[in-house]
Order: sequence, then C-alpha cells, then structure tokens
Amino acid sequence: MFHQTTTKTVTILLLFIGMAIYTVFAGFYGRELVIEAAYLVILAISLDMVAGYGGMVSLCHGAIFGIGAYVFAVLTGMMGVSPFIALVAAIAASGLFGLFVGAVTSRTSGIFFIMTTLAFGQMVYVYTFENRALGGDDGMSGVARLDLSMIGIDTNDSLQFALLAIVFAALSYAVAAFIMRSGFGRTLVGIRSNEVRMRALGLPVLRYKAFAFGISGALAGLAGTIAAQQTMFVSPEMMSWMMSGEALVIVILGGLGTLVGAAVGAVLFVFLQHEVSEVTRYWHMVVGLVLILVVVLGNRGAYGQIEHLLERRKKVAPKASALEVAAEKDASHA
Amino acid sequence: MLEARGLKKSFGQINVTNDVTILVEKGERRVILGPNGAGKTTLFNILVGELKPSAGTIHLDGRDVTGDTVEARAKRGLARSYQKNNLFTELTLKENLALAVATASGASGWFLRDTLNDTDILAKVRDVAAKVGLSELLDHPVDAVSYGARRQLEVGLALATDPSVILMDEPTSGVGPEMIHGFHRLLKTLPRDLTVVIIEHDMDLALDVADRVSVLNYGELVFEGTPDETRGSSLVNEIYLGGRADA
Amino acid sequence: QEDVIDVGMILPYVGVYASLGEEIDQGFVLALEEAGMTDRFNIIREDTEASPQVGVAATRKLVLQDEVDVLTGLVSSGVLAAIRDFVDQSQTPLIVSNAGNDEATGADCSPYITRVSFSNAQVNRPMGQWLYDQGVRTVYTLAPDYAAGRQHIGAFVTAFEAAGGEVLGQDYTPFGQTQDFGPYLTTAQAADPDAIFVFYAGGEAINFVKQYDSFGIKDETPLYGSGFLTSQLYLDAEGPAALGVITSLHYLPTLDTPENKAFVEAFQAKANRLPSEYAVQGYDAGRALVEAVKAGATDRESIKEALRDVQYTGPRGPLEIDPATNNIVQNVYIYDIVEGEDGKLTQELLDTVEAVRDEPNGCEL
Amino acid sequence: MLEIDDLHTGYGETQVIYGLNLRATAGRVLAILGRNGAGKTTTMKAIMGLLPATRGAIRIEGKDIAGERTFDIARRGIAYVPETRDIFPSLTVKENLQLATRLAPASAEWTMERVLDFFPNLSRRLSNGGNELSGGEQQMLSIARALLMNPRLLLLDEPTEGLAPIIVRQIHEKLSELKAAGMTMVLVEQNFGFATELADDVHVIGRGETVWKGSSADIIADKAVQKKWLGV
Amino acid sequence: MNFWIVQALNGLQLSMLLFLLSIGLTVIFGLMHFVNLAHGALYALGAYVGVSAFALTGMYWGAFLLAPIAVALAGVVLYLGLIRRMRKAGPMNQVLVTFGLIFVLLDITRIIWGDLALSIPEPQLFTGRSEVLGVAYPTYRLFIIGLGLTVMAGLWLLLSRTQIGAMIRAGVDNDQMAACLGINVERLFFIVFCIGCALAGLAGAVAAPVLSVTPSMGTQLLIPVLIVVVIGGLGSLKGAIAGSLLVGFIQTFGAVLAPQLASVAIYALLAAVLIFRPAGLFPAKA
Ligand SMILES: Nc1ncnc2c1ncn2[C@@H]1O[C@H](COP(=O)(O)OP(=O)(O)OP(=O)(O)O)[C@@H](O)[C@H]1O
Ligand SMILES: Nc1ncnc2c1ncn2[C@@H]1O[C@H](COP(=O)(O)OP(=O)(O)OP(=O)(O)O)[C@@H](O)[C@H]1O
Ligand SMILES: [Mg+2]
Ligand SMILES: [Mg+2]
Repeated sequence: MFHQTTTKTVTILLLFIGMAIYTVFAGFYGRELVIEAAYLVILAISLDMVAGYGGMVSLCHGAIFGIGAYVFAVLTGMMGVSPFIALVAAIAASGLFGLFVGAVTSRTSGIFFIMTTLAFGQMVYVYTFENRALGGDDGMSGVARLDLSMIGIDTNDSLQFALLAIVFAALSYAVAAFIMRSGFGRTLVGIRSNEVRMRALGLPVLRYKAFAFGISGALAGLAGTIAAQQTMFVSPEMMSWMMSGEALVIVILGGLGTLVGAAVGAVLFVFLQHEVSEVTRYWHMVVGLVLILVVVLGNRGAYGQIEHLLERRKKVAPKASALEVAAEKDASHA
Repeated sequence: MLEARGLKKSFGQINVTNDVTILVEKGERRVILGPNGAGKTTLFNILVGELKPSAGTIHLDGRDVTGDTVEARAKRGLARSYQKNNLFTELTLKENLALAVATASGASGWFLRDTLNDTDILAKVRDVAAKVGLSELLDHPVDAVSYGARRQLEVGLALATDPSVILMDEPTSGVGPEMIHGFHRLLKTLPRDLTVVIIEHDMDLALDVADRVSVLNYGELVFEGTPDETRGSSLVNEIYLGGRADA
Repeated sequence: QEDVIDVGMILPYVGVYASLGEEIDQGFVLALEEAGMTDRFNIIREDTEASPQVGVAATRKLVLQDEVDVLTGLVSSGVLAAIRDFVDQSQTPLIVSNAGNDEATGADCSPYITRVSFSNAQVNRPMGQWLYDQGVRTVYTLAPDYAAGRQHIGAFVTAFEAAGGEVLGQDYTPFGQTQDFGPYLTTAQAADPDAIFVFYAGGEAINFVKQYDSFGIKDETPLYGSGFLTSQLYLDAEGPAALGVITSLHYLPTLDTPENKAFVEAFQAKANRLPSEYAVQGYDAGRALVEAVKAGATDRESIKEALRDVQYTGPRGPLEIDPATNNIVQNVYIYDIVEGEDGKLTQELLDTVEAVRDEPNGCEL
Repeated sequence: MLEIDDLHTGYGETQVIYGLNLRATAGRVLAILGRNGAGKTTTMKAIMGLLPATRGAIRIEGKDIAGERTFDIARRGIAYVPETRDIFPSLTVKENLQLATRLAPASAEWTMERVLDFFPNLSRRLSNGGNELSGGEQQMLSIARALLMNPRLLLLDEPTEGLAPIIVRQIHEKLSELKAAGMTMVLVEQNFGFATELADDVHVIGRGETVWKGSSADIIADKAVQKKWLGV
Repeated sequence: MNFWIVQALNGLQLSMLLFLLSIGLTVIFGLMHFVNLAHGALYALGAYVGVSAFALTGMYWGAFLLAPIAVALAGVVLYLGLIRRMRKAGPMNQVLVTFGLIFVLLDITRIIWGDLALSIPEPQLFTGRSEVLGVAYPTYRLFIIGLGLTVMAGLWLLLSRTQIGAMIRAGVDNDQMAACLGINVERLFFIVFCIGCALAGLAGAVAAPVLSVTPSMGTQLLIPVLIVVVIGGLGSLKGAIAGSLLVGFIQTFGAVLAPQLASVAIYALLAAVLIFRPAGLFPAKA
C-alpha cells in the first residue's frame, strides 16, 4: 500500500528540483531532454498506478499517450482550436479510451490482460498508421503550444517550456500520490492482491478496474499532449507497442509500485539513452545490460532498492510466536 | 432470511448439488454437515454467487438474488469465509481488515480520504481483530503469520463487512483448542439478529451452537433436524461419523 | 584561412535503416575526400533511429545548439515530414539524401529543402509508358501499406493507365508485419494479369522476390517494379530468384560511364563492396555541397542559394536541381537482373529515360 | 531415525526456531504438539530443506542432511504432507498421484490401486483438476501422494484438518496399520485425541523450542502441561 | 477451386511456420510460465548462425543442424548466467531482463553479421514445386508443413507418454512441493529452457530460406508469436497448435478476403478471443 514516506518525499523533491536547476543551466538540447524526461515521468506514473498498484500491466499506454498527442494535434493543428480546450479534450479522450479498454479487458488478468491491452494498442496504432487523413505513417506537424502569455510565460522559450513541463510532472505526481493513498487507491491494491476476495467482500471489481484504467489513461494523455507540444509534431511511432514497452521498462527500472520509482526511472532512462548514445552506436546494448543489471542486483528497480535499504520493514518480523503469546495471555484471562 | 430452493449443480456427469432446499431463518444458527466431497462448499459457492446453479432460486431477505453477482449479494449483507484461505497475502492483517471494512462501508470509493488513516475504520478493524484473537498481529503481513492465524483472519474478513448473513466454511479447521474455544465464545456473543451458516467438522462445537443441522451426502440433503435429532440419527452416524457414538 | 562549414548529418545508424544510413554516410564522406575538402567541413552526426520523434529532437539540437550551416541526410520520409516545418522556419538549408516523399518537393516544398536523391513518383512514372510499350496491357500491383508504398504505386499506375493499360487489382500489404506473401501472390496470380508491378524495399524486397520465385509465377507472369526491389544491397540475398526481374531506378553500379567507373572504383577501395543507389545519393549530397561551397557559399543563406544552381555529371549521369521544386532532375534507368561473367548477379541496363523532372505539384518557389 | 540437534531456523531475518531438539525413533510415531504459531510447521519445513538451518544439525540415520537440497532429501525416502496440502492445481488428480510414484521401487508396497482403494473418493475424481477437489479430498490426495512415495519416514502436518470424522477414523486406522508395519512417522496435530492415540512419543514445541518431551500416556495424564502449552 | 486449395495450403504453411516459431516460446512460456521476450532474438540468432553454417558447409542441412545446437548453447549460457536467478523473480522482472536481452542480442548480431539483409537458399532436395491435391505448390513450403507436423507429433508424444509435462507443470505450480516429491526442478527447467532455445534456433534455420535474415526479424516476429501462444492458452501444446492454426488461417484468408483489414485482423482476433475466453482457448486446469 502506498504511503507518502519521508524517503519518497525527499526523493521526489530532489528529483524535480534537480531537474529544474539543470534546466536553468543546461543548453538547448539539455532542455529538450528535460522535457522528454518530464513527459515520460507522467507517462510512467500513470502506468505505475495501474501496473504497480492495480496489477494491470498495460501494453497500450503508448497508444493512449498517442491518442492524447493526436487529439491535441488535430484540434490545434488541423482545426485551429485553442490549445487549452485541446488539452482538456485530449485528456478527456484518452481517459475515455482508457475507460473503454479497462472495461472490456477487466475480466482478463496476468499475461492475458497484457496481451489484450497490446491488441487494443496495436489496433489504434495500425489505424493511425494507415489513416491518410491523420497523415498516416508520416504523422502530422503544425501542433501549437499552450499560450500562457497572459501569465507571462512564453511557451516557445525552451527554458520556460521545460520548466512548465516539470510543473506538469510534479502536479501529476501529486495527483497520483493523492489517489493512491485514498480509499480508492487502497482498494486498487486489494484488487491486485486478491480480486476474488474483493468481490466476495462486495466490491464491483470490474467497475473499479475500468475506472482506474480511465484515470491512468487521462494522465497518459496529458503526457502525450506535452510530447506533441515539444516537437510540435505527432507520428504513429508514439503509439506503437515499443513506446508502451519503453514506459514499462521505465517503471520497472525505477521500481514498480512506488510511484517515485516511475519518476526516477524516467529520468534515468533519458539520461542513459542520451549519454550512452553519445559514446557508442551500440547504445541499445548498453541500455540492455543496465536493465539486466538493475534486475539482477535486487529485483526492485533503482528507487525500489533505495527505499528497501532505507525502510527495510523495521516492524515486519513478528516476534516468534506472537500468536502463541497472545493465546497464552488470552488463556490466562479466561 | 436465506432461502434456497431446488438448487442443482453438476460438474460434467456428477451432480454435486442435487435439488437442495435450505431455508434459514433470521438469526438462526445453521450447521451444515456432510462427508468430504458431499457438496457443502459447492452449496456455499452457489449461495454467494460464485457458481451459477443450473436450477433453483435463492432469496435473501425476501428478495430473489438468483441472478445477482457475487458483489451484489455481498452488498446485500451476505458474507462468507473460505475453507481454503483466500486472503490478501502480502498485506498486513490490518490492511486486510481495513479493506473489508472500507468495502462494506462504501469507503473504497473515497478519492480524497485515506481509509488506513480513518478513526472509524480503524476502530472497526481493531474491534474485529479482537473478536478473532488477532489484535497482537495487526501489523504483520499475512504471509508471516502462522496458519492458524490465517484461518482466524478468514473469519475476520467476513465479519468485518457487518453482514446480516454469514457463511463460514470450516472456520476452526487447523486452529488450536483454545482458539476454538475463543471462536466458540465468539459465536455465542454474535448479535442474535445475525444469521449464521457454518460448515463444521468439529461436532462438539457444531452441535452446541446449532439451532438446526442440515446434512448433505453426495449432493443431496439427506437429513435436517435439531442437534438432538442429529445425535440420534443413525443415518448421520453411518455416513458421517462412522459409528462413533460419542460425537 | 577559410571558415569551416558545420554540417549536421541526420541519419539512422541503428534500427531497420541502419545499413542505408551507413551507405549514405560513406558516400558523403567520399565526395568530400574526392574534392580534397574534408578540412572545410565539420560533420556532426545525429542518429534518427528511423523515428520521427528522435529525428525532430536531433534536428532541433543541430540547428539550435550546434548552429550548423547545413543539414543533410534523412532516410525515412516520416522523419523528413516531421522536421520539414522546423527546417523551413529556422531557415537552415537541408540536402535530402534519400527520403522520397513527393510532397517534400511538391506541395510542402521549401526553398531550404533541396533533394538530390529522388522522388517516389520520379522513379516509377517512366515505367508506366515503358511497360505499355513492351506489350503489357494489364497489371496487378502490390506494395506495403504506407505513404511511400502508395506513392510509388500511384505514380506508376497513373502513367500506365494514361498510356492505355489496365490495372486488374491492387493489394497493400501490412507494412512491417507481412513476411509471408503467399496469399497475396496467389490472389494476384488468380487475377491473371500480363505482369505484376510492385514496390518493396529492404527485407520485404528479399522475401517478396524469393517467394514470388518459389511459387513459380515467374514463368507465366513477369515481375516489374520500383528499382529498390532488386537493389545492389539485396541481390546477394535474393539469389537466382531475382533473375529476370525488371525494375527502374536512378542509379545502377553497372552504368558504363567514366564518372561511374571512377566512383565505383573509389567506393570499392573504401568500403570493399559495390556502391548502391544509397551510396550515390550520399555522394551527391556531398558533391552538391562541395559544388555550392566552391561557388562561394559560406553560410546558411548563401548555401541555400548556391544549391539551386548545382549542375554536373556524376556517377548516375547528368543531373541538376530543378529551380521550380528543388528536386533533382536525373535519368531513370530500366534494368533487369542477369548472371554476370563471374557468376554473380548483376544489373543489365535495358533502357534509359533521360532527364526525368517532376511537375511542381503545387510547389511555389 | 531422525535427530535434530540445536536447530535454529526461520524466515529470512525472522528467526522462529531457537535451538530445537527432537528425536524420532525408527518404527515409532512422534507427535509434535503446540499452539498455533509455535513453530511446528517451520520445523517440518526445515527437515525437508525448505528452510535453511542457520545452526544445528538434522540427521537422518546418522547422516546430517542440513543444507541438502529438498529433492535429495525427498529421495532419501522422506515424504511430506504439508498443512496447506499443496496439490498441483494444473495437474489432474491422476497426474498428482503419478508424480509420486516416479521414485518408488517396482515392488513398492503402496501402489496406485491400493491407494485408490483406500480413498475411494479419489478414484471417482481421477481426471478432475487438482483444484477441483473439495477441501477434504485435497487432504486425502495429499496423504495418498505421500504414501505412494513409499517413504521410510512420513512427515504429516495436520493430516486430519478438514476431514469428516468418519474419514479421520479411517485414516487413524490406516496410520496405525502403517505404524504396525514399522513406518516411522512425525505427526503435527491440533487434534489432541487423534495425535495421542496414534503417537508413541510426544514433543511439545513452544516459542521455538522443545518445551516438553514424553510419551503419549504421560501427556494424557499431565493436564498441567496440556493447559500450559496447548491450551486444551 | 485450385485457388482455394492453394490458399488453404498457404494458410497451413503459415500456421506451421508460426507453430515452429512459437513452439519454443510455448515450451518456455507456456510450461515454465517464464516470460522470455528474447525468444525472437534467439530465433534471429538461429537464422544468422544458419547463414554462417551454410557459408561454412555449403549445405542447407549444415544450417539446419548447427543452428539449433548453437542457440541451445546460447541458452545454456543464458540460463546459467541469468535465467536461473530470474525464474522466481516474477513476470515483471522477467520481462525487463529479457527485454534487455533483446537489445543485447540484437546488437551482438549486428556487430557480427552487419545490418544488411542476408539469406540462405532452399535445400537442393526441396527446390521447385510439387503436385499436391492437384495444384503445384512450392516444395520447401510443403517441407515446412511436414516438419511442423513432425515436431508437433514429437512433442505430443514426449509430453503425453512421459511425465515430463506433468513434472514441469508441477514445478511451475509449486516448486517447493515438486521438490518434496524428489523432482529436481532446477535441472528440469534448465533442460526445458535449452530445448526451447534449440527450437527457436531450428525455427530460425527453417525460416531463413523463405524470409530474409535481418537484425529486426526477431522483434518483428515476437508479437505474432506471443499472440499465438496466448490465444491458445498457456501451458498446453493443444493451445499452441490451435493458436497457430487460427492465426495462420485468419492472416491468410484475411489477406485474401479483406486485405484492407489484414493488418488489424490478428489484433482483433486476439482481443475477441480474450474478451470472450479470458484465459485463451485451451487454458490449463488452473
Ligand atoms: N513466511 C514467514 N515469514 C515470517 N514469519 C513467519 C512465516 N511463516 C511463519 N512465520 C512465523 O513463524 C512462527 C511459527 O509459524 P509456524 O507456521 O511454524 O507455526 P505452527 O506451529 O505450524 O502453527 P499452526 O498450528 O498455526 O500451523 C509464527 O509466529 C509465524 O508468525
Ligand atoms: N470445479 C469443479 N469441477 C469438478 N468437480 C468439482 C469442482 N468443484 C468441486 N467439485 C467436486 O464436487 C464435489 C463437492 O465438492 P465440495 O467442495 O462442495 O465438497 P465439500 O462438501 O465442501 O467437501 P469437504 O468437506 O471435503 O470440503 C467434490 O467431489 C468435488 O470433487
Ligand atoms: Mg468444503
Ligand atoms: Mg502449522
């Protein structure tokens, strides 16, 4: 179950503040990386909500992310709608799509759930890829950025846009953390742990799962709109299962089911990818090796490992035979 | 209160439940006996909706719930415990019970408040834990407590939903003598308007708490009567007790 | 001491297009070496991984952070389409060395985008008339289902129908997902056309040619296509299955001209294999830049202007930049695959369509 | 037959057993009693090599098996009926049983036929999935599976749990027969009557140690011990 | 008529190819419940080794023999170095590790064999076309059909006549209890994993003459193969067979009857199957 522990608070604050400081001092390219990291943070958090806490490992979050991006792109680029309205519409559309996928897939579980979500994701991908009106495989350019000039923010300035992206990421974390520590979030964990029992306790499990997937989808859609604004361009590439796979890798890399891990993983992933690709053309191999190492050295992901070391369940070990002691006490009362 | 009429269920060729009719009154303590494989657990599964009967109807509090889902019946106050532990194994006992309390009270839909930090819910959790003798273990994860404690938690989860009818499937199996006593006491102190149906192999306990006893054999209801009638029944003795008069 | 010109090279070095990126890169460097001007240019390489998103990021980095004077590269049309607006707005000249989407020098053309490779229509249009002239009256077409596939086939079909031919049927196979062409081949064959015309490239080209051969359709229905089908790069892998396949392309390593001979020799010395059309495209991108600089260009604006006047005879014959579209004007060669003297497969030139030029198609420069 | 000296074991960092000693003599039945959570199951798991002994020795016929891998221990002729039954759900009843016959010698005493004869309930369910059995049937299957291994030492963790009285009696008879035939058994039971009737020796575990040793008759007579350590 | 016979053969051929490609995955994933995303990469490795073996021996059969052996050896290394630790680490970690492996294996093949597409010719014995059911059909494709059926039968026998299948499933269900029955679960899984790898290698060698050998061939194939395994239901050979037939025929006849939908056909199939049968068509009894 999710608890906003000190370790979590400190780590997440350090992460976002660190990103912000880096942004201020980085060059143009560094800021692009920060923006990429920021939307990946959001995407990863949205995935961790369902995968890490709800046990619903999704391979269609790339597609949902893409839906957010495309809705935003079509509305601003093709139809000239105000980016604010487009933002809301994009989040709503991806949320609804998430709700839909969640509803129809909620009866499956485990690998079957993964594969059904993959199927829906791929259908969206193939549809977009072959749809000429949406630019087909060439994608679509002409995406607008949010206009925040009335509060003095110039989103076309790389520094300001990057900082804005960090703010969005931080807000997303806050929202996710809030939900995960609410009754709803707890219930989600219960479903992951034992769906049958939750049902027997009287919970309409399928509705909760679908709803959780919808919320997660809305967040993923938000990530998509930021990605679309960054490059001012969208392509079906964003929707492919590789994107979903990448999101999953990020979550596990950082630590599944910790939320903070998702954020840490995203930053780590972007850093790795770009640092290593500077050095060698075979950077995929290096990233692959790092992934393997992370798992072999602890199975918990980078942040998960830290949390484990710091918070090693102080209380976990029941003193041997606590029950026995209790029973004795009971007996002596009787 | 709980009225099941003409229930039928078969797996392949075998009729596991064959025209079983059981009418339990409000506040009644009903014990279900029967040899292994008689169809007792299957009957529970049908009653709570985990299995669909091929024939028959189920009424709960006068309402036909035959077509209702498991969760809908649970919402109407029907709770059960399982014969084979069915818990939230990686969560603590407190979290287990809190999930049950929250689901029953509607708190599982809270978006703004934390159920694990809610005084009402926690009070209820402690109350239930005390009833089933688990107060000392609340902070331990299920997979770190002994088997007997897990059996107790089974019952605890069902009780925590504040049911009007509770079905308990062999609640005392694997539990030590003094915990059985504790459980015995618990049964006696449960509010009288709570309807209790128990599958139980411990005859001392069963016949002491029962208002009426139903005996299943090969999917059929072969006997129904008071505890005294049960003790005296040669049929029950033959198929279930195995000629043991002292039960 | 003259100023060094910063060149941003955007190519895929990993992923499905990695080998093409490599060829183009080598060709480009060869052009600079040939001109003895390697010191004048500082090449900054960025990997697009064939992903538009990465491509955009790479381009923005080259333009905004490295402040390059000229961009070159681009294998995939998707990446080109993705960076088009940015290149145009940032006023950075771009020499396209592969991506063939018609729009880039058509409706979406930009004074800053010069293409020295080809356009999809350019390579295929000549085949329409040519096939009709060979007596082919009916065709069935096949191509992968993506923008380029539809353009390659579309240009051919328009020309073929204009010439009087008839298209009996068309199938677009799922791009990147189709490995077994059996069902499509059987369907095409059942339509009983005079010929089958296809566009496939890369691994799909190899699969297609081999499977076409193994189904024995070759004996009844000859195979024609866009020249990428039997590119030098895939001939070895296709093996005897490629014999007799007739296609059109803007370059063949077997062209019998002094310019090409010299080029092939130089490339072989460097890379130890025959150059493909991609190597030539890379070479011509380098050569065009060299010519522009020789003509006195030094910065973004002057390079952009000088590129429009580039004109020379290179390995693929005479070429120039069309001022109306900034697309290349070049010969298109029709060739088939035969067994060479050394027993290896080689291209045999059948016909040359000279100075093929695209219509502006909405381009206003 | 089985000697445990100064056993320390537990789950990861949680130590549960502190210096436990135990003797099971060949041809006799040893009952291990104790409250819920006393560490009975933990001891059984340690014998099977499912938990590492952090200290102490576990000897089978004089040979220390602490540290040996579980399947090697099983191949020494030790069969285990766990309290959770551990039927393989994706195997049919028949397959569950067949697996156990793999290591048995051809001339084995317990054969498939004999076992099915003994548990007729199972013979009607041979093609059912392991998870389609009733609780009691699973318990029978678990015992049947152990018998089919034709062990020299049989470890039984609450074998009567969830069984109808009639079956409990039958099992009692069969185990008595086995005992008469010279099988060594270690039995963990909450059913005090069942255990003391069957067992020759009794060890009581409390708080991770052996707190009482004696014969069945001793403990039946010693109400104080019963009350203190078992809560009877 | 002939048209439909040929298309049916096409469907069968694709099914068998898919079966060969997926059977290794089925064995590892279906029986061991180990999520081995690197299966595609191992298959590609098999194809590449096949290319080299062909170059070395000049014979197709050299590739046919050496590829499975080489990939099985790779499997040994992987198992001892990595997979063994991952067996109980849960599906998420397995996904991550084998995802990492994809990258590593991909780059290793690129470093050794380059980026260019390669190929090997069909074996002399099976070139050309043969008459079946009144139509001429490529002989090598008939060979694939035959080989698929043979492997199918072989595995069927192995799993039904021996207890290996039951032992593996027992090990997956509950490895501690399996060990208590004297089963050396560790060694069993080691063998299963290596067999799965060998089958991947074999698939690579068999596919190489029909499909081109490219670094991306493995990733391209991974999804269809996962779909086959999942549609069929985990843990059953029957499921893998049903899955490959279904996917093979839907792909083939989708391409013939509704080409514009061909690309979504298998995803729609997957979604439909799992929505109505949430555990696949032939779920193991669990
Ligand atoms: N997986 C575990 N991790 C940590 N502690 C555990 C674990 N399993 C059991 N324990 C603890 O070890 C102690 C002994 O447990 P054990 O299961 O051996 O008891 P037992 O005597 O068999 O009880 P029961 O009669 O209830 O089966 C208990 O206090 C329990 O809390
Ligand atoms: N899913 C199933 N498929 C086939 N048969 C089943 C299934 N579930 C139960 N059975 C069979 O139905 C019969 C009744 O099972 P049930 O679990 O109801 O027995 P029970 O009376 O609870 O017995 P016990 O006291 O042993 O728990 C058993 O013989 C069992 O094998
Ligand atoms: Mg039962
Ligand atoms: Mg125990």
